[in-house]
Amino acid sequence: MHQRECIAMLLAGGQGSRLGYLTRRVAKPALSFGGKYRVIDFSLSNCANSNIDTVGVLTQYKPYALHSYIGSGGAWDLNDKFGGGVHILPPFVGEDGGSWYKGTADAIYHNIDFINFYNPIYVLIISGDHIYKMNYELLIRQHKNTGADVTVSAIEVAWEEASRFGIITPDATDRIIRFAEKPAQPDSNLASMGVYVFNWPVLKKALLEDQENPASDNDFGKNVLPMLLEQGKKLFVYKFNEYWVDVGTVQSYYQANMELLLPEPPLNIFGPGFKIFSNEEILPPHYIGPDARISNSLICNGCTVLGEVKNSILAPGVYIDEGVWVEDSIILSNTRIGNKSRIRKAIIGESVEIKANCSLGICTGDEHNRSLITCVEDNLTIFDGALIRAGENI
Amino acid sequence: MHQRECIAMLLAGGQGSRLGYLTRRVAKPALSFGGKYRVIDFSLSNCANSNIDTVGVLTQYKPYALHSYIGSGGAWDLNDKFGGGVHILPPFVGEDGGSWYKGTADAIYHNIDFINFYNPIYVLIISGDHIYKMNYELLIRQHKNTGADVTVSAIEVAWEEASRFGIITPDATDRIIRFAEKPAQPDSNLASMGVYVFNWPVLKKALLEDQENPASDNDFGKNVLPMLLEQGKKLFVYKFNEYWVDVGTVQSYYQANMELLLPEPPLNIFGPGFKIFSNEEILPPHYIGPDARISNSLICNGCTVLGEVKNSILAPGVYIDEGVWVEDSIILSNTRIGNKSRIRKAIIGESVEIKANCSLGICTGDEHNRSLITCVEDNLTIFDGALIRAGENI
Amino acid sequence: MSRTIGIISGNRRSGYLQGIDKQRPLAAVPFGGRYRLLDFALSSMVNSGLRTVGIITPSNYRPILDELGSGKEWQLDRKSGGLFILPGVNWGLAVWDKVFLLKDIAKNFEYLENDLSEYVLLCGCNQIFNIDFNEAIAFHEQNHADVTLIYKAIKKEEWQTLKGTILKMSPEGRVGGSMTGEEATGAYMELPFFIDMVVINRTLLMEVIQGYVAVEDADLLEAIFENKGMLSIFGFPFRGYFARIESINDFFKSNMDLLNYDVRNELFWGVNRVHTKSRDNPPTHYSDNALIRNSLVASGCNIQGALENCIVSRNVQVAGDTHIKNSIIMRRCNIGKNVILENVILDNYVVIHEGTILKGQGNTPVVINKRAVI
Amino acid sequence: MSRTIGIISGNRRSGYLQGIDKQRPLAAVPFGGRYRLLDFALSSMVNSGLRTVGIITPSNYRPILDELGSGKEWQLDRKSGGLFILPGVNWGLAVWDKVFLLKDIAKNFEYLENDLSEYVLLCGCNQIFNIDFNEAIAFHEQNHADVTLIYKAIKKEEWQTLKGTILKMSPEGRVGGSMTGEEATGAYMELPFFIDMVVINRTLLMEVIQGYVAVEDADLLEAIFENKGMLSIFGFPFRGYFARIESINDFFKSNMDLLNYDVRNELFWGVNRVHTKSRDNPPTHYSDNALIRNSLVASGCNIQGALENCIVSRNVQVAGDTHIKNSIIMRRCNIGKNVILENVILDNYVVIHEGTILKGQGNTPVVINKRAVI
Repeated sequence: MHQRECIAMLLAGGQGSRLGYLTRRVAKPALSFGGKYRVIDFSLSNCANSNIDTVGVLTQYKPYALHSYIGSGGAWDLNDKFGGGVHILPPFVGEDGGSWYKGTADAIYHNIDFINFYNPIYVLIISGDHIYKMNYELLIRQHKNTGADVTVSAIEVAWEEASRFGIITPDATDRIIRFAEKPAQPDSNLASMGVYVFNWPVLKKALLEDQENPASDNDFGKNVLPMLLEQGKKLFVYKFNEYWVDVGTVQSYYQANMELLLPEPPLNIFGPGFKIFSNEEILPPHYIGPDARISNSLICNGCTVLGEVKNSILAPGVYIDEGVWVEDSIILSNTRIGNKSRIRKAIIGESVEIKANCSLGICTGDEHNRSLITCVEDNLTIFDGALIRAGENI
Repeated sequence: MHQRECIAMLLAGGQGSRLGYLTRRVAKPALSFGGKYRVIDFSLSNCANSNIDTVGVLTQYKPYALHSYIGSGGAWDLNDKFGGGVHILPPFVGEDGGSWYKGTADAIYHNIDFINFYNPIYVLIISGDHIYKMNYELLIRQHKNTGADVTVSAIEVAWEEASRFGIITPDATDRIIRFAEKPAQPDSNLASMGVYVFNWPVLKKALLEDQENPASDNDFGKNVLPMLLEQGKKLFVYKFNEYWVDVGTVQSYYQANMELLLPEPPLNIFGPGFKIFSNEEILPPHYIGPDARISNSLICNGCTVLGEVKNSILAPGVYIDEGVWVEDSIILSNTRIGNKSRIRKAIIGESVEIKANCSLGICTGDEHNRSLITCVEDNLTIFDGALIRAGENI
Repeated sequence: MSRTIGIISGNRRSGYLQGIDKQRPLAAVPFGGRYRLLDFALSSMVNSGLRTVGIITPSNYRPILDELGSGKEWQLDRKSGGLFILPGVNWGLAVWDKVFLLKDIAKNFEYLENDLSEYVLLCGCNQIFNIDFNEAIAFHEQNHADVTLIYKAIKKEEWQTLKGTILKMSPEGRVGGSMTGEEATGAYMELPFFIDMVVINRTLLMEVIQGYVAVEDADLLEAIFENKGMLSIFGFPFRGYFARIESINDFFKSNMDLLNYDVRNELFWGVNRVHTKSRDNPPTHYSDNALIRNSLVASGCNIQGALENCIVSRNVQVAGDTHIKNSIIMRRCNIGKNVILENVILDNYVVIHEGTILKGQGNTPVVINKRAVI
Repeated sequence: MSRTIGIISGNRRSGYLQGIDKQRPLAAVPFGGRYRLLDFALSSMVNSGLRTVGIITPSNYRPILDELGSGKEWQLDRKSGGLFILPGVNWGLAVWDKVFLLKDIAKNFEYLENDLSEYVLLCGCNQIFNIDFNEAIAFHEQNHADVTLIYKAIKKEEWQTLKGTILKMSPEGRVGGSMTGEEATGAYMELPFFIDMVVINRTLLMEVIQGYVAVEDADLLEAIFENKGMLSIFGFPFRGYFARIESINDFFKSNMDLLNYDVRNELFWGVNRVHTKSRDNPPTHYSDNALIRNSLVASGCNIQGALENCIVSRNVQVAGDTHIKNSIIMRRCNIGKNVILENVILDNYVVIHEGTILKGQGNTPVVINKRAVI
């Protein structure tokens, strides 16, 4: 009755602990990006734009903000009334008690019943942590054409970075011959994007076998894919050539945002077609005051700018008071920057209140810290005249 | 910003273990009732009909069916776009790891952040396990008028049953002077319905104190209410005089369903006003065949009746083949009863396939078992000619 | 995203349904106990993956909007695409018989401009069926057709009752125009009967509209046939259940067809079933003395009497000692004791008092209009 | 459930907005960069807890439906109550000035019959405000009024510009009829200006409609005043920001009012803000040489030039070395390099080529119609 050709399982449980203060209050997929988006908008919009109408979202860490943000999926045209749509899948208690998700494979294992309900031919496994626009239909088409058991989507990374990724070594036909998780001596620079298509029977069998192995971390990259390779299964690589980034660290998060300000941004959020949807709050147009000065910046609805903003991104509802100077910074939603405060190279969390005459990330006498990023956690209040040095995290 | 006068917290984690096979696959709130409803429809519809637009639903046991059933709450007009609506609150992992909900109070304790977000004046705590139509506005009005810290809704039960309930002893002004959980010698027959209104600051303080007590089971009836009484807080009783039933056992579940077939059912699901909403699947009208015979029965959409149905309830999509005889039974959705099978006093689960010539609950030679209820679990197939004796559970 | 957008031609009046179509547009006529005629075209479109559907509405469009609501039941409350209400033009009496009036589409030209899909699927609003349009669209693509007309092969003798267009077809499936049933004498056992469903390239449809903007009552099919020399036109067969509602007899007969298991099964079960608006009704209650034979009954009814070969909509009350046979009873009718009804159609909210007897003939059912009290 | 249902009177044409109201109903005229006039009345109703709202629409209703969509943004995609589209009657030229035509409501009489609420709140569609109607409804109840008319106290000299009805009021707040500004000479510093908002008992409204069914162009307010002897009529003051859009000057001026912080704050912030349809647009990008002063800019724009005192809708492109001052630029306009615009209103999709200069006067802005290319 409910059969689907392909359903997606979106791993959105990531704590994103390397993002430090930015993810103390929310899971990484719920983090703001590019002013008006949240990280998970990209994978959900990819599903909608790829005609995948059934998505299981696996959550675990601080899921409330994520659950309310996703709602029934209508913001991404994924509120399917005929049985599909977005389904949020937190850990749960069964007859034998409850258990939290360990690795990525364990999370899927605990939701085998959910997948069985739709009994799909293919299962697409994706992560809610990455920024990219991808038509999964092309990936699935290659998977069918090659007759693969599993297809792993991969992207070329710089050789010097390769040892940070799951590295894929394919043969001339793109069949994978080796999969090495964070190899010290990579023999390829094709990095797994954490995007997999499995034939569902292959996946189910692999998950059951993996659970029986007490030594396993129950992780796709570390355990399941190497096991399948060893069993001689047909694993193919799908080469993706467009923009893809894992905003896993403060540095990469900052950089990916700032790239949107380049004259030709590598990620196109402005053009028509393959739109990224989001669940936005309705706010009025932004207001730019009589003495404001804005250059090379992205400004969202509901902002008020009375001061100066340069090379920066203002998320919805930000208030920049008179005499304020903001440069090279990302200010998240509903934050207020008070009179004459100065901010340089900072990421200011949501609903932060920075009072007057504060100074954040300004280098005076500590020029060697110029390249460091200053972070302020959500919901903080910073009082009049505070001085936060470059690279500080509060 | 998001302040609400009152939000509801709906406890829907109940495993309903005394319902045996009926709740092996789903949590008790997701159990079918009265043919087309599910148990949780009543509390959700009560909220909608009482103008409570923000409901946190606490789930834990086998929540998938419940989560998909509730969706975004639109079926109960509770899909609030302005920040309210239904929010599903499963257990989650915080920075210090995850923990499952212990008692009822513990479940609310873990979601203090959720309640803080709305910062309500009152918190209404209800259960998803009960069948009743109640306007919570009247309860809240009394709570305001008496200036209570907590108001507990209660109903008179038969004296001989009183020791199964949390028993409330009020003074002449309806202020509660004693609360006894399942007392052996009840001095009142006013039983708590598990419906409470708290002033939010009182509730928050009580939850924090209760967590600090290692001896506590973190349960409202057993621990929190007695503690507040001891502290001299103002607890009042609200006397509810209409239909209320906890379908906690197979017997009470069966009886509450069957009462809908009385000439004057104690619970009115037929009249206009105070409608019970449900998230129904769209099915065609039911079809009654040329040789069918139906008497005193409730039949839902999508059923096909070719045989005889007497004093019974057929949920949506049930198929009763020719020559079948069903009496005093409840047949849940999408179940098929094959040619010439005979069924008496049984509860047949969802999507069960009973083949031809089966006999369930028929007494032949074991008349002393006539009063026993026969239960068949969801999704089973019962093969040709099977004989299931009265009172058996499979 | 589907490469096809839909248009349902709902700006039609027939006046042939003895008052049932007087108070509401033809598309909103109730059918089968809980559906409306519109539900059939719309459900097949949505089930075939279309996510942008426009409905051309007449000026008395409120019953259509009531049925559609937010488009939620049809998956069409969307950010991209979704359900579009396209106001039709106000027509006089002259053009009641045309299905796809170009002026109706021309008035909503922006709808065609704003969506960049390749194909437009047009469909009438007074037909009962459940089709997978994907097959017709795939056929259209494979043949590199400009226009694909969907037909049902009917027996020659059926043509007398099913008024409409017979296609002239070559053995390879090309359509060379239309003919009347008389013209098709002898040659074939079966005739390709056009069932008001057209797949056409979007840009071609835009050209046709612009080309015929000056012709007052131009119809799409006529325009296509006028230019058949320049167009590649194919016919695609539909083999499922099909009924068209043009008369009260059609209406009566196709309602009764639902008492057939195969017809019900084809229309209302399976993944690609016909959808309709959700109603919050309790189950129907049958009392001890109810006697029901071969009938379809919706939810929320209270039945104490006897029904035989009936289609009963929701919230109908039938008192004891009442016998109803071969009848269609619409929503919220209230039928008293000791009533006898045979071959009767009661529109919504009709009240029949105790002791009334109404008997029509099989070919001429008695029609009682909305809210009548008898 | 709220005990009040709403009716927004949207069957209005004005013809005074120099073409902006030609292509769309008055209710659908764009305002403030991302809103439409309709959003204001509808948001206040919904924010005041009304969950059943009917909108009387003119025959060119498509832009209204496009804006409303499923009613989702306004909490009105509901099972009980919700959003109702009520087709208005087709009027000639004669009655453009009446706000609450009884025939419009009479045509949708079922809407009043089907809901069992106590009160009906009627509201015009061309006004900018943010009101808590609960206060007026509570006032109506406390006074056991039959009708409550909402007014704003205006200075005597304002009456010249704000055409409309001045109420005759007793010191206790009872309304005894209407008067012109001239009639109100001397006596008061402030005049109670009726702002097209009426609370009326539902059954009374039904009686009025039935009583005036024969009068061709009867207006609700006139009917109430004709029967003032029998009715208890009260006036309730609204003290917030208020503007009525009757002319292109009103339109220009009230758009510019949004550059005032207090006005924006009252309309668009807080829990009870004005809602509108959600759009999926990226943020607006300002390039290095953009120079913006005192302007309101919606999302998805790309601004390289200079703006001063402007209201800019979404997806507008402004090239470098271009100066725009005191202007309203609607959706998807594309303005080339070296352009100078002053006191200009550009409707949607206008293209302005490089080097163009357009300068209007403060009181007579230059209006460029939709899709013009200059």
